[in-house]
Amino acid sequence: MSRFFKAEISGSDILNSDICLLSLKPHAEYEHPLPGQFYMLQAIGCYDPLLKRPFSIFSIKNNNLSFLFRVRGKATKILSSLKKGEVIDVIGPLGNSYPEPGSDFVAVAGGVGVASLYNLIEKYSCRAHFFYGAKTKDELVLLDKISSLAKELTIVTQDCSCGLEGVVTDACADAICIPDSALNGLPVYACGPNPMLKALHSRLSGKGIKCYVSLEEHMACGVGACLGCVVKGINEYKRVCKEGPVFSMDEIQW
Amino acid sequence: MSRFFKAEISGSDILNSDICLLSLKPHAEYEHPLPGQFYMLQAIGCYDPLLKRPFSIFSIKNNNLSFLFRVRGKATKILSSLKKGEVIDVIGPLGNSYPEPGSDFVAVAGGVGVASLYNLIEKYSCRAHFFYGAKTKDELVLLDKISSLAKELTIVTQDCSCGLEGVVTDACADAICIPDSALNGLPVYACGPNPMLKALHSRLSGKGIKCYVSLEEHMACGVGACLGCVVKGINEYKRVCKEGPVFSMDEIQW
Amino acid sequence: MVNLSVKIGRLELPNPVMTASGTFGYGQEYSEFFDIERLGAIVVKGLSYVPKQGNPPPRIAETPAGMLNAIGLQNIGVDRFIAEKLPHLRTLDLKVIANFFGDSIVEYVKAAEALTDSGGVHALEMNISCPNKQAGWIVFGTNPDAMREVVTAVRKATDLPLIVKLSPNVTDIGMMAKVAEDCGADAVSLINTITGMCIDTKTRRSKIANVTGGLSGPAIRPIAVRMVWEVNKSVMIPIIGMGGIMTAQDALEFIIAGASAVSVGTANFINPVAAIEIISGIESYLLEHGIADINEIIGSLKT
Amino acid sequence: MVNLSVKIGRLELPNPVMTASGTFGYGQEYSEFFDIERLGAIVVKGLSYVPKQGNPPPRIAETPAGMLNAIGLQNIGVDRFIAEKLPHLRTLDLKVIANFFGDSIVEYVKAAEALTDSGGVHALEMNISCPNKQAGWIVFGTNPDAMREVVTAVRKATDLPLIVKLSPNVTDIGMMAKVAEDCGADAVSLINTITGMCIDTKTRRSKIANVTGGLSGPAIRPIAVRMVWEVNKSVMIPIIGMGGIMTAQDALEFIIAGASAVSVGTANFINPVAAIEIISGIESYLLEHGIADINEIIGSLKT
Ligand SMILES: Cc1cc2nc3c(=O)[nH]c(=O)nc-3n(C[C@H](O)[C@H](O)[C@H](O)COP(=O)(O)OP(=O)(O)OC[C@H]3O[C@@H](n4cnc5c(N)ncnc54)[C@H](O)[C@@H]3O)c2cc1C
Ligand SMILES: Cc1cc2nc3c(=O)[nH]c(=O)nc-3n(C[C@H](O)[C@H](O)[C@H](O)COP(=O)(O)OP(=O)(O)OC[C@H]3O[C@@H](n4cnc5c(N)ncnc54)[C@H](O)[C@@H]3O)c2cc1C
Ligand SMILES: Cc1cc2nc3c(=O)[nH]c(=O)nc-3n(C[C@H](O)[C@H](O)[C@H](O)COP(=O)(O)O)c2cc1C
Ligand SMILES: Cc1cc2nc3c(=O)[nH]c(=O)nc-3n(C[C@H](O)[C@H](O)[C@H](O)COP(=O)(O)O)c2cc1C
Ligand code: FES
Ligand code: FES
Repeated sequence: MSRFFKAEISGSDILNSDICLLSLKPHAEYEHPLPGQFYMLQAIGCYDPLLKRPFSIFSIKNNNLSFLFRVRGKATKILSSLKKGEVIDVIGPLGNSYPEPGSDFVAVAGGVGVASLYNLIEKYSCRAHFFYGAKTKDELVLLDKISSLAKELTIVTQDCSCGLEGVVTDACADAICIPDSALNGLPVYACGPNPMLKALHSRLSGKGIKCYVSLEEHMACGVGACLGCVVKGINEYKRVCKEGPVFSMDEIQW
Repeated sequence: MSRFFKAEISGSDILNSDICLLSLKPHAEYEHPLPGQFYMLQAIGCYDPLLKRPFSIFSIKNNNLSFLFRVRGKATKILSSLKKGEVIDVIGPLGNSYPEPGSDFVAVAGGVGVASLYNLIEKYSCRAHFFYGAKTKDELVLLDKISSLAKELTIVTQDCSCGLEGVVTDACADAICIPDSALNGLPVYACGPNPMLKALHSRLSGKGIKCYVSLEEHMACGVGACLGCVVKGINEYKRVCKEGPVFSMDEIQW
Repeated sequence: MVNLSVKIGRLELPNPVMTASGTFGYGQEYSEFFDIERLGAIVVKGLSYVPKQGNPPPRIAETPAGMLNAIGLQNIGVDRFIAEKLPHLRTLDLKVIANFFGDSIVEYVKAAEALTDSGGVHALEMNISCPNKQAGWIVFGTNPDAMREVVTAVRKATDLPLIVKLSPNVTDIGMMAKVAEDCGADAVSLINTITGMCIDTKTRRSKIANVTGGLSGPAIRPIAVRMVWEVNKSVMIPIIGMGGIMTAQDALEFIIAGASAVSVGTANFINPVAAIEIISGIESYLLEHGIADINEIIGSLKT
Repeated sequence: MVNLSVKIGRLELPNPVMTASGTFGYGQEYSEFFDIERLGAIVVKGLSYVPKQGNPPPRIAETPAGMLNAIGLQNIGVDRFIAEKLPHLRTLDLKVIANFFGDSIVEYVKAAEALTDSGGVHALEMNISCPNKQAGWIVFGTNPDAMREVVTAVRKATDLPLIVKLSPNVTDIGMMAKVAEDCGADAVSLINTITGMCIDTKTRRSKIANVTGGLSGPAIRPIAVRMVWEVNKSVMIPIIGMGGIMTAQDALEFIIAGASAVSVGTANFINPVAAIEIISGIESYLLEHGIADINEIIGSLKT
């Protein structure tokens, strides 16, 4: 059971606005991933793009690993255009995972950051107060499924095209910080673009709230060998692929 | 009507032993090629492989350009695995062409060299004494079609798995050189690996036979600009892509 | 409307995109693909006073995201260029930059003089990545003393804008650029190809007959951009950047690093209309970012 | 059966394939993907006498068929390496080559001494692509005098086989290798990364925080093979070749060009079992070509 294996495309759907849901059927026995872990994926056969790309595990069903990603550059474009039956290279599961929520919890997803939290709410269904934000309605995906898995779903868009108007971090922090909030004291799990996580930090830090964030950095190896993917921790650099991708908010210098 | 255009895969068949027949539907009006001319083909979107690859025009039917090629390395592998509807980059038609045979003629194909001569016998059907050689039977393709287009088809394999045993150049030269041969005086058109053409030269040179050969060299531009594809002519280097690919045998230093 | 015109010394170009020497012939081959008058300039295939046959084949080999070439500077010579190619180029509304080289200082000077006298050449680009056959085969472009001597001699021989094309096969390209500037060059261009080789393991021979060749294409772009940035810190004269430019984004990297103009080389082979697409891509970039004049972003890298 | 074992000075390797410094950690990360005892040797992440934090992120960027890195030589320092990593490595049947560097000659010597005394290190590889902070930031590996000084000092400080890892950012790598040989190096390894940069045109900043980074991967392979060939012509000591080796064929190019052994770097990231596949691919090549001993083809390029 190696964490380096080949897998076959078993499904590929383009959801709205450039977001692709890719399912893989591993060619070998594989290690079961935990929510928050990630995989390095790559189409085979050419040195451009050269490096594998990291993607969070989105879901595991019937021995299929699935990933939800936004088409941004070369590699995601190639991955999104693979046909059923084509074979790719996979390394994973990698990195740490979201710590188990002892109770109900708050989940905050910005854009395609939803990919990493989906597996968490699937595992701990009906326990998440889920805040899901995006610039606009078109970037929101799988609302039905998320709403059935979450205890409560709050949608926030910057252009007010769906749900509340504003940014998701404010909506979430406001909800937590109102006096006697039911959310007060619950652990928070967040994934999204860096500015969003920064904003969340500035709203929640010093309030005694346990907050876990899943970070992104450019990666080469994904296994801790190259030291390429570091973020600034309190005393030293931390590897996102090894000590992360999930960090307690107060481990990081924002 | 530009010689640089995009075309869509309209058909792709793997014939026996790694030989692919690829049909393209140009997205724009295109110039009609002559037998012996070639095109530079490339799948779009990645810098590895970097350069386009030259392929002789095999046939033109119903506004489809088709190419017959052997899968050798990266580029031919990619081209052979493209699916119907995918779009590639094309430059062509390029180079000179086989001079028009005034009469019946002799055609000598070694292996996938048949790709370049097929269009000639299609155009001048029932006029070719066709000699088609390969190492073994499995490398011979489209025998029915060739035999219906040629006046006469002689097959030669080195392992005697089909037709005569031996090398095609000997078979052809022997046939031309026997006294009172019907082939004597007919122009000869040849395409195949370099050692085969060399052998043909050593058998036929000095015998007053008009012999045209289609040569191969590594190409970068295909249009005469880079001077990368030269072969040694009698007095100076000649560009295969511009002065060729078809040369009169006595223009070349063998 | 944005301004795309740039100046290389006193040479004014309508836009910063030219075609690199040796990749665009004398302009004929690509004329059928686009109107070459739209180019910022054309740099012709390297010329020598005496015509050269070039190297035996195979002359090219592909490498990951790059290619090796050892054409061996095959060319028709300055005289035939002036007699056969220049008359047509003169009829065009197009800046013509003549790239030239020599086997010795005397040959460099003879070529420069003939090209200067020809009328119709707007600037000279000297390729100094050649060995001096008369002085122990030292490559002019990798030895500061040899370079000083040849650039000084050519500078005296021409009053055309003189561009010195630098070799990347050096420890300190900033220092080499400074030598060119000190000797009176009006501009430097970089990079020429990087020496490389690749081997056919079956035959245990180099894949090109000349054994080594020059590496070009996207593979070398990060090295070229770095060198432009270094040269930008060391000289005041304008820089023409090149090395693996395939798209407008790539060209902009060089411009931001310090290049006043760029040359498109290997990209022409892959996309015959690359140069034109790069010109319009630069224009779109400026419009998108609200920049009125390309000159505003030359050397604007934030560090 | 073919013989794959080679000698680097008096160090005998079971096969010619090692993993390149900085791409394989201290061996732990890749142990789960294959039995690292099958390697010819492991070269550990570059060590300094004093631990180093390294550069701020982003530290890596992808380029066509290559990558730039500016890790900034982050490492746990020689002492922690000896205390925490070496004990496990000592239990393995595996040659351990310690890659090290310093900010000054004193630091180089201190690191070399400590690693020599540690027991369990089979050879030292000195990375000289670092500036001398005490002497005007001259990079040891690009200045023959600075290099002579540091290699001589380290040579006196260790009796382990000493490999000098050359920088490719030089005009004449053959000459630099000769300096290393003259100073008593037992072998040279090459190439280290080539300095490069790439720019985000949106922000007009370098894509890596350190501005420049080191280019590695298949893009640089033709340059690396050429340099190995040049060094092979200029020195008698063994050469360890590296730079973009992805497959056994690539490794064989280096061996045919003159390398007695090879290092696999960036390839580990793309294919965690690359090194093992390369070992068995070399074996198949020898069998196929009826070559009984790898040593027969070292430097066997036909020209
Ligand atoms: C642990 C982790 C989990 C991730 N999970 C997801 C996910 O579930 N869904 C999703 O859509 N995205 C995810 N990402 C981001 C994803 O890796 C990038 O979008 C992807 O690498 C872009 O590749 P590209 O070639 O298409 O784009 P490129 O054009 O190459 O780059 C576009 C941008 O992608 C980022 N990027 C490029 N290369 C890398 C790399 N090697 N490592 C990390 N980032 C890179 C950079 O920010 C770059 O500017 C994750 C990233 C990390 C680190
Ligand atoms: C004018 C001309 C017409 C041709 N027509 C046909 C044809 O109809 N059918 C056919 O099967 N083949 C034809 N070829 C050969 C064909 O171009 C090569 O087989 C193809 O380029 C191999 O590419 P690759 O990436 O698959 O192989 P690679 O692994 O890259 O190379 C395998 C071999 O292909 C050759 N090759 C590689 N790159 C080039 C290049 N840029 N130009 C030329 N040769 C190269 C070399 O001999 C190389 O050793 C023709 C070549 C020329 C010059
Ligand atoms: C086939 C070929 C021929 C070249 N001939 C010349 C030449 O004659 N003179 C010259 O100065 N540079 C020559 N060059 C170098 C290019 O002008 C350019 O500096 C180099 O290729 C890097 O740019 P690129 O990566 O965009 O091709 C040649 C390059 C190639 C690929
Ligand atoms: C992420 C990374 C870190 C590296 N760290 C070191 C190092 O600490 N010391 C060193 O001598 N070389 C270091 N190198 C250089 C490699 O050992 C090797 O020389 C270079 O990458 C070329 O080989 P490659 O193309 O196979 O990677 C590093 C390379 C990479 C990619
Ligand atoms: S990606 Fe290599 S250490 Fe994290
Ligand atoms: S391929 Fe460029 S001149 Fe023929």
